[in-house]
Amino acid sequence: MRTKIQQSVSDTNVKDRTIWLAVPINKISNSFAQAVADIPSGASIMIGGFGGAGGQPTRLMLALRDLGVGDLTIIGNVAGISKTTGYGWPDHLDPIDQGMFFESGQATKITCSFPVPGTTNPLSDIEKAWREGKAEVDIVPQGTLIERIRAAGAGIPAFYTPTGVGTPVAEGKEHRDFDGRTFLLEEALTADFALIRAQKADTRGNLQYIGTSRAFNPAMATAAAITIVEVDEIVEPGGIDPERIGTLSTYVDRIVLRETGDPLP
Amino acid sequence: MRTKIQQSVSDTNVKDRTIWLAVPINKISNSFAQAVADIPSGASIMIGGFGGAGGQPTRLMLALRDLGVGDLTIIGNVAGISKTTGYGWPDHLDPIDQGMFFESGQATKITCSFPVPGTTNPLSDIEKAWREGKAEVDIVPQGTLIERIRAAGAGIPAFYTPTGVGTPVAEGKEHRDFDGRTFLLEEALTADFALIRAQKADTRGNLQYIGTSRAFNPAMATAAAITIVEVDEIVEPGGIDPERIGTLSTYVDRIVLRETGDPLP
Amino acid sequence: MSNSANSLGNDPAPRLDRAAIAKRAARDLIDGSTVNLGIGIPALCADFLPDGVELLYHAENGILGFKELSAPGEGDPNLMDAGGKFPKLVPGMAFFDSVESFALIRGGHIDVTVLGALQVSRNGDLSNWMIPKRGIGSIGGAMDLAANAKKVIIAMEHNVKGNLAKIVNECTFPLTARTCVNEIITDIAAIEIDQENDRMILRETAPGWSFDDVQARTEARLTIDGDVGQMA
Amino acid sequence: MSNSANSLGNDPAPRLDRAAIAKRAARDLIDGSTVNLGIGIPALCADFLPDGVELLYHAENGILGFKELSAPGEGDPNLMDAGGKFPKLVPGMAFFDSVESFALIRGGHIDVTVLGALQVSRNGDLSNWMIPKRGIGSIGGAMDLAANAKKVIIAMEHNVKGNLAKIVNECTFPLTARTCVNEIITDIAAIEIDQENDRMILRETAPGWSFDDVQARTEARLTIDGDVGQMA
Repeated sequence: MRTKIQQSVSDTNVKDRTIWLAVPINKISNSFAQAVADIPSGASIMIGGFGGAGGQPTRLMLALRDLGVGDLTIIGNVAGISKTTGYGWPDHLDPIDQGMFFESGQATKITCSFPVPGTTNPLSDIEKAWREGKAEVDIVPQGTLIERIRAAGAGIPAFYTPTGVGTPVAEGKEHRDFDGRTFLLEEALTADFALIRAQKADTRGNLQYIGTSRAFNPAMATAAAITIVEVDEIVEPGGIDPERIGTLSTYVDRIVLRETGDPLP
Repeated sequence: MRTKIQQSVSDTNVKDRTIWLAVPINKISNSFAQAVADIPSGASIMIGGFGGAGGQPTRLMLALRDLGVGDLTIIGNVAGISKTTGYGWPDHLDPIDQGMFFESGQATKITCSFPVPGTTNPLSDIEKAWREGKAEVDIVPQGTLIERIRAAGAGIPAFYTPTGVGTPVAEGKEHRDFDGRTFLLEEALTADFALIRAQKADTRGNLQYIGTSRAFNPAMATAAAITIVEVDEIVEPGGIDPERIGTLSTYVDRIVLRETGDPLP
Repeated sequence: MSNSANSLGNDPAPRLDRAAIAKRAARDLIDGSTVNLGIGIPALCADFLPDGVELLYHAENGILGFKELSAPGEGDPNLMDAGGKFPKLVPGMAFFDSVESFALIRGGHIDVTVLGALQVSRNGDLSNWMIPKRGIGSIGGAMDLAANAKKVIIAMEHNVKGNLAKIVNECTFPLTARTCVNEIITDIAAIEIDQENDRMILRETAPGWSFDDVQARTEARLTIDGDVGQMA
Repeated sequence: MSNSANSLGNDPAPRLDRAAIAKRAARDLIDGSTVNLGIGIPALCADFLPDGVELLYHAENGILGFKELSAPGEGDPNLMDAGGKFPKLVPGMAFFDSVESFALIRGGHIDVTVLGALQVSRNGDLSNWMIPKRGIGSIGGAMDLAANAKKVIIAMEHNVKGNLAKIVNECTFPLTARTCVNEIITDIAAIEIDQENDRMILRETAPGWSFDDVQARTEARLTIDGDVGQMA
């Protein structure tokens, strides 16, 4: 038994359950605004994708920006470099990236692997906020970052990795040798919410991804307390090939459908 | 740079390479016997699948038995219970399982999660060998076993797990608390060879699995020095949907095609 | 195994059969939960779900969302459950490998697991994988499930032959996990383990069984908190 | 950064351009290898593979087996490489998530990575992710690749402006990984790092460049072992 028990399970006695059963399990939110409405100030939020348009939960991000809550900790990967460099966006579109939460002043911290582009002209929103002392930037090697997120979802509190030994990221971390090689101890990384992006969901919450849009999405879905997914299509159970389900419904709490013909990728 | 460098890369200078290029990379073995011919006595061998017929590399196992090498360490999951119980086999077939290496006296050790059925009448081959002192049986919780194998492939020398704390499997292991819960340190588990089973391979070695036949196969493919796969079909690159590749070609060393209409599942 | 219930006379009333134990355990499975059923009595729960309850069944070998079995002789070896049986392909099913399957378990994403037991102690320790005199046993996924599922229900016969108690003060068999069991459904009682207050609460008895009848067949001390209902 | 090459005069001959550096680095990529190319000069290697050499390109974002890019304006955002460009869909390609992508890297399954550098030290330490005066930088997948690929090739310009050396005795910039670099291809030299014998061996120079010319633009001591060839 884990100490943490979902309210929906533990707080439902037999009598309540009879009532509750009359309501079908419905993970589908009516709008992006509704899906993020309960995210409080001070929350930690994983944002899926790799960096670039593909696999980024762009509409959920815009809804979170519009919600206006502050003191957010963002956990991403390549973060906030598209707006000034076009990274991972088709040429004809204006890129939208995680920098929006630093431009708006909502985020006070980011944990990611790639927070700044090669160039400083113009300055990205994250570097600007960092230079002004308005945001903490925690830079983690990409493989360590994704493995820490995976570990959180997989019940692994900590693991050893060879990456980063002898570098600034090793400072203050426990070192240990196995078979004559030195490794660092890295701990699991969780969050209050994960905003992720998939191609397709079934009504239960099974998800299908496409191409390189997987990236950080599947692992983040397992690691956060509440997982919210933005999809291009919702189908009945069976509408996704059982061999192609990339995230199991167990991990998904809310699903929001994008509008048909949304001009944003 | 890892200290271990593949001979094919490091020992090939420009001149040799020119010659080597004339020979196309060919991972396809002509027979099951050929594919296992260089497995020496004393080798450690991962055997994929879950237990039962589906996903088991049955033809490779039979070829290894016929090879006759001894002092083998087998790493499996549910192991050697089908012959006496029918576990995971269609009713009309005589089950074949990992017990064959203990019946033949080739194996002296097995690391697995489920080495004996509930009943001792008749005795399984593994229990018989164990009772006669001819085989060591190392019983590992299934989740720890698969995570140790995954860790070996993923460059993680060790990780902490909650499973097994306070039980016999915790004996002699390092304990550590994270956030008030106690965990065990478990180390990566590798092997000299992995014998695995997939539905389909392309000629490069990308693999597609079907249904519940995945099980231990994908992780074992990443964890052993040499990975040998038994498949029902071989196709050209592109013959597997890029969204359905379950094991990347990088991990696969040898491919053997089963005969059309093979009566064994 | 110390056992105060050894010298008892006849049972006061019939015990529930295996199907009835499973049916009572199934009452505690909440609609929409992700559930893993162990082999034996636990697996029978699937046949007795209350109307309107739909569960997402998980099996260790990498399948979520399976339902009924294929007809005899029609099973596909590549569509197996963890008990070695062959379910039918149904809409919404998902397949995955053992790494993902145990990430789900170990990560605490299984809402409920129903398992069998050899012994359960007063504080919820579970022994279910090895009989000491055999000297060898199979752990399979039991340790991962017992240690990490959000809720652990034990469905078992209350006693072994000769009225020996399986609900004991301390497990004498090798442990599967410590302080993991939340409730026990047997052929004579439904018992809740209140770990915070170190109590084992008798919630229900089989028809015709009293508190004393159950206590006499239980090594661990039972308590009452509110009404004791009748198992049904 | 201490630098003995600061006061040198003109170069004795033209330096190779970025494409020529990439072409020379590409000569060391073995047919059939799994290869990860960093952004900048390393990415150009793909354009200069020797005839008959086919590589399996890996990108951190979860793609193996990509080749040429889509035409401008025709790229699919869901088919990206790690540099943010959009390759074409080609047969044999595979997609996977970041967990698997970095399991492949960290597990030592990348045969060769070609990376850029800010500094490389005599013993193969690499600095390539942050210029100290900026105070912020991006690690991305560089630490995983440098620490874990079987072979690390650096493709870069030999000096920064003013003939400042990038091949140094000790890196003064924040490190990416220690003792990871196997060879360095620059616009004036091809250098092998022989870690076992603690030597930096000059293997080739650009046309018109002597050992002394290269050494004068290199802080770390170079040695010779056999002939010094000409880069081509």
